[in-house]
Amino acid sequence: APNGASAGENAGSTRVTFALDWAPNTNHIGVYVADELGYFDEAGLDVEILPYGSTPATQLVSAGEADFGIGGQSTVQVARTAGLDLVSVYRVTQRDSGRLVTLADRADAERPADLDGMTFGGFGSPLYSALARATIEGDGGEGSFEEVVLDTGAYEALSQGRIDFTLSVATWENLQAELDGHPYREFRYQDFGVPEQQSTGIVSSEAYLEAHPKESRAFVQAVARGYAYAAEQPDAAAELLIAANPDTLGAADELVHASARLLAEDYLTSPEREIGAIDPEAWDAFGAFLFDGGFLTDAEGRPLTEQPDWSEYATDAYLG
Amino acid sequence: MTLLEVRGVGKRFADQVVLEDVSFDVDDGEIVAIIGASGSGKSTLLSLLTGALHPDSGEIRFAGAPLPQRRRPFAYMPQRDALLPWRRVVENAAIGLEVQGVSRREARRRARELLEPFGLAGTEFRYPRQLSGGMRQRVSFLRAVVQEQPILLLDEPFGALDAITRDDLQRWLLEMWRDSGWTIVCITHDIREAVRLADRVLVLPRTPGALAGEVAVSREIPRGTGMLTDPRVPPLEAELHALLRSAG
Amino acid sequence: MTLLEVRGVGKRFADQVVLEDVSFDVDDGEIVAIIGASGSGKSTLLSLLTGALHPDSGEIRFAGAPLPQRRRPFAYMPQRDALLPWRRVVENAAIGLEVQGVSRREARRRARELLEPFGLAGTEFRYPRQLSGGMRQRVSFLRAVVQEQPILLLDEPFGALDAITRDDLQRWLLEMWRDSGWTIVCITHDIREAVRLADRVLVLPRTPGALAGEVAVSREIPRGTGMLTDPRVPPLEAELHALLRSAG
Amino acid sequence: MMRSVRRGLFATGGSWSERLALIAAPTIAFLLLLAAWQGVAVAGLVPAEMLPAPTRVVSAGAAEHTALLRHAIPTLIATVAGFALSVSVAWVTATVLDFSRILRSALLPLLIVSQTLPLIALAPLVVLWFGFGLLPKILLVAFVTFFPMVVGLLRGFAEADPEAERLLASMGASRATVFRLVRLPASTASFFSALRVSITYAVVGAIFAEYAGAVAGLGVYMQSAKNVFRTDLVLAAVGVSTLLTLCLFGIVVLAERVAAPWLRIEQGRDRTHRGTRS
Amino acid sequence: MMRSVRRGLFATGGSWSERLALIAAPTIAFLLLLAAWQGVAVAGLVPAEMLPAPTRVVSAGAAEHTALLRHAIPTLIATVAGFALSVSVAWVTATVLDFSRILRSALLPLLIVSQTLPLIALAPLVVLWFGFGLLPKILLVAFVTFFPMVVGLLRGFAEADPEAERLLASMGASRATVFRLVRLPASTASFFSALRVSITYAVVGAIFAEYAGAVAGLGVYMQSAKNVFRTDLVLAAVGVSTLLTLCLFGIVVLAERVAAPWLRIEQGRDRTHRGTRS
Ligand SMILES: Nc1ncnc2c1ncn2[C@@H]1O[C@H](COP(=O)(O)OP(=O)(O)OP(=O)(O)O)[C@@H](O)[C@H]1O
Ligand SMILES: Nc1ncnc2c1ncn2[C@@H]1O[C@H](COP(=O)(O)OP(=O)(O)OP(=O)(O)O)[C@@H](O)[C@H]1O
Ligand SMILES: Cc1ncc(C[n+]2csc(CCO)c2C)c(N)n1
Ligand SMILES: [Mg+2]
Ligand SMILES: [Mg+2]
Repeated sequence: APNGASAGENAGSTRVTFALDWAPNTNHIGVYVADELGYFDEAGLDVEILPYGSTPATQLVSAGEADFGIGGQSTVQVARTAGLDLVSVYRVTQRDSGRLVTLADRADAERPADLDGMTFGGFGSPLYSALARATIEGDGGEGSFEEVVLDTGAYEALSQGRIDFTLSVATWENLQAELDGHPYREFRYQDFGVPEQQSTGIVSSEAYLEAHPKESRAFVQAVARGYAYAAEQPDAAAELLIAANPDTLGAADELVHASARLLAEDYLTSPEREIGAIDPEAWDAFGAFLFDGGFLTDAEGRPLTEQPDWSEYATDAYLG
Repeated sequence: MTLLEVRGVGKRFADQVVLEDVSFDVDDGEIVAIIGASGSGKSTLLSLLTGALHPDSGEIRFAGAPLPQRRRPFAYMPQRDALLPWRRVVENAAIGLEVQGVSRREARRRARELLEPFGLAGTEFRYPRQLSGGMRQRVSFLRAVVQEQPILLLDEPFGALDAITRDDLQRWLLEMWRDSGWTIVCITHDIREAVRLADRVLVLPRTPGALAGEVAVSREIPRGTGMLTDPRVPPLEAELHALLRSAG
Repeated sequence: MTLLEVRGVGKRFADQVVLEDVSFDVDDGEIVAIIGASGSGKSTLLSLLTGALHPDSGEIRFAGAPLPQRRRPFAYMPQRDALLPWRRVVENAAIGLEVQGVSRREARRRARELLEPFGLAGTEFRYPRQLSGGMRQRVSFLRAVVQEQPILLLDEPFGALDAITRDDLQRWLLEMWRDSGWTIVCITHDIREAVRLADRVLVLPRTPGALAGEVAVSREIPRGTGMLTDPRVPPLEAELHALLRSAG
Repeated sequence: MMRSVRRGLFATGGSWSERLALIAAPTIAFLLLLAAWQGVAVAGLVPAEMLPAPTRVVSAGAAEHTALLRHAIPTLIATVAGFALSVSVAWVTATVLDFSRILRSALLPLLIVSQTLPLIALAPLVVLWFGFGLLPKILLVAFVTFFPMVVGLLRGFAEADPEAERLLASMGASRATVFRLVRLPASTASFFSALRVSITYAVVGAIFAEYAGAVAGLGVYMQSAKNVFRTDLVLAAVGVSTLLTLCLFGIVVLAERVAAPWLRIEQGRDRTHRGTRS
Repeated sequence: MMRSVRRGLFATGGSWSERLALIAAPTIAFLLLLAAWQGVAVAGLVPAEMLPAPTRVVSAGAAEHTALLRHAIPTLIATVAGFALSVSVAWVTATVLDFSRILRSALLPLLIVSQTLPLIALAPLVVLWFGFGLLPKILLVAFVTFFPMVVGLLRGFAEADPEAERLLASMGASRATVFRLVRLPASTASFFSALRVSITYAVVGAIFAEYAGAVAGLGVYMQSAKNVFRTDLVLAAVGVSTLLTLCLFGIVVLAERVAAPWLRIEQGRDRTHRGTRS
C-alpha cells in the first residue's frame, strides 16, 4: 500500500502519522504534549494522530499505513515473531501498568484463585487471556474461566456485573472506577509470578526507520521530551492532553490529572535508565514467559521452537 | 318464470357514476347476454349481483324476494380465469364448495365427477400453468357450475382467448347448456358472441342510464356453423350495433 | 404489379417446425390478411419478412429482386403497440425515422405533420400512458406509416382492443387506406376482421405446411355497417371457418 | 433482489449443456480470481499479514479446522434461531399489516428507517442490554433479516390476483378466508425470494453480534485471529462464514422446490402466449 | 425491496386527506415509540449509560452539534463519492453483462457470494491495504452498494418490452441502438428502485469503514463517544447518520421525479383496464 502518510510534505515539515491503541488517555500524554508544545514543529515534523479504530495500531504500522503507533512490549514480541515489521523505539511505561481487576465489593472474588469458573471480559487476544490465566494459576487456581470478547466495552460490562473480571490499566480505568465510587480490587500480575514488562511503548517499522532515519530520530526525541515534560509537570501535561482532546476528555479533568500524577510518579521514569529506554531484562524475562507458555508462532503460523533474540525487538538507537 | 329482477339499480364510485337506473329480468333456464362498451359498467353490474359491491339505489330480487346478504344464489365465472396457480385442477374446481363449508374431500369428489363431462379427464392433478388457455377456461367454468347455484354469472368468459379457441368453447358451452337447465347471465363486449350464446341480448349504454335496448334471438337460429349463413342473424347484429352506437 | 413474393419459406425453432413451404404474393396497393390459429406461426412469418428472423428455406423477393439484408422495404406495426413509455407521442412516432438516421428534428417534424390526419391532434406531448387504447394503436400505426416504406406489415393490429374500439379503428384504417396507395399485409386470428379489411385472406394451416387456402373479398362489398347485412359476406366467412378447421 | 439472479443459476428447465455453462462459467471466473490473488501474494507484492495467498488461507484453515468448526457452531445456531424468530414474527407482522391499512402506513416507514441504523454502533448496546448469551445474537440476526421478510411478504400478499379475491368474496368468503386461500399462498414466491435475500444477511448479522461481545462464534474467532496477526485465519473464518451462508441459501432453494412445486412449472404454451398480449 | 413501500409513502396521486394520513400515521407511531422509550428511561428501569432518554440524546446532540457536524461532513463526502463510484461502475458493468450472457453467468454468482462476506472482518484489511484516507471509505461504500445496483440495472434491462426491441430490430437498428433506445431507458424505474435500496446502505458502509480506521467521520465520533461511555452521544450520532440517509433517500426520490416524469403518470383508463385482461 502507498505510504500516503509520510509522503505529504507541507511548509518544509515532514508529515508523520501516529496510530493510537485506545481512546486518548494518559498513556499517550507525551505525544500530545510534544504536539501541543510545538516539539514536533521544532523538529520539522507535522504529526497527525490517527484515532483509535478496529484495525490494531501495530498492524497499521507494520503495513506502513502509520509511521509510528502505540504498541506495548508483549504485543511487539508476539507481533514481530509472527512476521510483522515492528520495532519498539520508545518505552512509555517502565513497568507493567496492567492489572487484573474485579469489583471491590465482590465478596466472592477476593483473590485471583477465586476467579476460576467466572467470566472474563477479554480483548480478543490470547495474550491477555494468558496474563489472566497465569495470574490465577500463580495464586493456586486452575486458570479456567469463560472469556467474552468485549474490547472497549469491558469496563462498562464489569461495572454492571455482566462480567466478573477483566484486565485494566492501573493509571486509567482503576482511577476512573475510584472516582466513580465503584472501585476495583486489583491484582498485579507480578505479584503472582508473571515477569515484569514495559507494558506501554511506541513502535515503528524497520521499513520506515531505514527509509527515514532522520525523521525517526527527530520524532522519538520529541516524544521523549514530551514524556519528560509530563514526568516533571504532570498537571500542566494533563491540561495539554485535555486541551488536545476536548471531545473525549473535556469532562474528565479529575481523572486525567490523577492519572498524570500517578504515571509521573510510578511509571514514566526509572532510576536505572534514561526516560524511554529499554529494560533488556524485562524483554528477556517476559519473552521467556511467552515462549514457555507457547504463545509465539512464526510467520507461517507454526509454533516457535527456539526463542528469538529479543534484543532485535527494541532499540534505544533513536533516543539520543 | 322470472327468477331474477333488477329494478332501477345505480352505482357510483366517488365522483363517477357508473350505472344508473338499470332494470331487467332473467327467466328460469334462459341465457341472457349483456353487452356494452369497455367501461360501461358490465363487471360492476355483476359485482352488484354477487354482493362484492352494494348498489347505491334500486333493488335486486330473486325468486320474488329481496336478495339475501350472504349465500347469494349465484355462481360467478370471472373475466379472466382467476385459477390459483398453487392448486391443482381439481382443487381449483372445488374451491367454491370449500368456501361454502363443504368438506375438502366431498368438494373434490364432486368436482372430480364433472371433469369428464367438461373434457378435462386426465388433468385432475395438473397445475393451471400446465393447461392451455381453453382448458383453463373450462376449469373456471367447472368451478362455477359445481357450486350448483340457480344462476350462473359469466363475465366475458372467453375474452382472453384467440378467436378459434373462443369459437370452440362457445360451441361447447352451448352443448353443455342444452343438456342442463342452467340459467345464465353472460357479459361480453362481442356482439357476435352475444348473439350466438343468448336468448336475449341487453345493451348497456355508454353513458350511465337505463338499458339502451334489448334484442331477442330466436332459439330457432342455429348456433353452430350454420349461424354464419343464417339470414336472420345479420339484422340482429346490425340492430345491436346501432344500439351500442346510439347509446354512446 | 406483384410487389412481394414469398416462395416456399420454412422456419423451425430447435426441434419445432413452425412454418413449412409457405408461398404467396402481394400486389401493389392491395390489403392481404393472413389468418391462422394461435401458434400457427403468423408472427414468425412477419419476422421473416422484417429480417428479425432468417428463413431456413425458401426465398422472399421484393419488386423482382431478393430482399436486401438491411433496410428492408417494410414498416412494421407490432402485435401490441410497443410504445415506449418514456417517449412522448411525437417522439414515439418518430423513432423509426430516427433509427433510419433521419435527424431528430426532422423525424419529429414529419411525425408531427401526420398527427392531425391520424386523429391525434393535441396529443403531441402526452406520454403513452395518458392515451386510451385506441389512441395508442393509432400512434403505433402512425409510427409505421411515417417511415414511408412500400409495404406496411400489421401484426394483429387491433387484437388488444375491445370489440367496439376495434370496430372504430377498422373503419378508420379503411378510410385512411382508401385515400392512400398503401400496400398492407395484416395478420389476425379474427375472421370477421380479415374479411372486413382485406382484398384477399390467406389461411395459415394449424400444422406447418403450405397455405390452407385463399379467399378473395370483392371490393364491392361495403366494409362499413353495410357489411353486416351484405349477403355476400356470410359464405366467405363460412369458407374461411372451414379452411381454418380443415387445416387443423 | 435475487429474483432475476435465480433465473440464471437456479432456473428451471434449460438443456444440460446450458446448465453446465451456468456452473462452469462462474467456476472459471472464481478460479481466475483466486489465481490472480495467488499471483499477487506469491510475487511478494504485499506481505502475508496483509494479504496471505489463498493456498495459505486454505492450509491454515485446514490446520485449524477443529477450532473453526467449534466456533462455526454457535454462529450457526444463532443464525438459525434468529432467522426462525425473524421469519415467524415477520409472518405475524405482515399478516397484521396486510389487514390494517393504517398500521401499514404507520409502521412501514419506521421499518424503513430502522434499516438505516448503523448496526455497528448499536451492536455493542444490544450486547449491553441483553448480555453475551444467544439472545443478542438472535436479536441482531432477526433485526437484519426482519425488514426484507416483512416487505417481501407484504409485496407477496399484494401480488395476489385481485380477480381471484373478488371471486372468493362472491362465493361468500370472509376477508380472513380470502387471506388464507388467496393472499397467503400467493405470497409464496415472494416469500422465498425474500428468504433468499435475508439468509445472505443472517450469518453476517450473527458475526456482527459476536464482534460486539460473545463467548464463542466465528466473529470471536476472527477477532482473536486478527489480534494475533493471523490474517490467514481471519480469511479462513470469512470463508467458513461464506460457506455457511451458501449452505443456508441452498437449503432455502431446496425448501422452495419442495414446498412450492407449482413455481417451477413452465407456463403452458397457450398461456405464455396470451400473456404477451396485454 | 423498497418498491412496494414506495406505493405507500411516495405514491403518486391520492387525495390530500390520504396523503395526510400517510404522513400522520407514521409520525404518531414514531412519537409513541419515543414516548415509550422516554418512559422506560425516566422510570430509571435502565441506567442512562445503557439507554439514555431521547430528550437527553437530543440535548446532548444539540450541545455537541458542531462536533457532530464536523464529523458528519467526511462521512457524507465518502458516502457521496463511494456512491457515485458504485453507480458509475455498476452502469458499465451491467451494460457489459447485458451484452454478454457468458460474462453474466460467470460474474453474477461471484457478485452474490461477495454479498455474503462479513464486512466487519474485512474492513480492517481494507484499511490496511488502502490507508486512512478517503479511499477505503469510498471502496467500502461502493462495495455495499454495488451489488444492488448491478442487479437492479440488469433486471431493469430485462424488463424492456421484447416487442419494442423486435420492432426496432425490424427497423434495422443494431444491437447497440436497441440497447440505447429501449433497454437503457426501460431500466429507469428499476434503476431508481435500486438506487433507493443502495442509498440506505451507503451511509452505513461509510461508518463501517470509519470504525476500522479513519481520521474523522461519524464512525470515528461514535467510537470515541462509546469509549467514554457517552451512549447519549453515540445515539445522537446514530440519529445524524439516519438523517443523512433519509436526506439522500429524499434526493433520490426527487431525482426520480425530475428525471423520469413518465413513471409518475397514472396509467390511462383504457390501458389499465386492458392490462387486467392477460
Ligand atoms: N372499485 C372501483 N373503484 C373505482 N372505480 C371503479 C371500480 N371498479 C370499476 N370502476 C370504474 O367503473 C367503470 C366501469 O368499470 P367496469 O369494470 O364495470 O367496466 P366493464 O364494462 O366491465 O369494462 P370491460 O369491458 O373493460 O371489462 C370504469 O370506469 C372503471 O374504471
Ligand atoms: N423465438 C422463438 N423461439 C422458439 N420458439 C418460438 C419463437 N418464436 C415463436 N416460437 C414458437 O413458434 C410458434 C409460432 O409462434 P408465433 O408467435 O409465430 O404464432 P402466432 O401465429 O403469431 O400466434 P398468436 O396468434 O398467438 O400471436 C409457437 O409455438 C411459438 O411458441
Ligand atoms: C487505557 C487503556 N485501557 C485498556 C487498554 C486495553 N489493554 C491493552 S493491554 C491491557 C492490560 C494488559 O496488561 C489492557 C487493559 C488499553 N490499551 N488502554
Ligand atoms: Mg369488465
Ligand atoms: Mg402472433
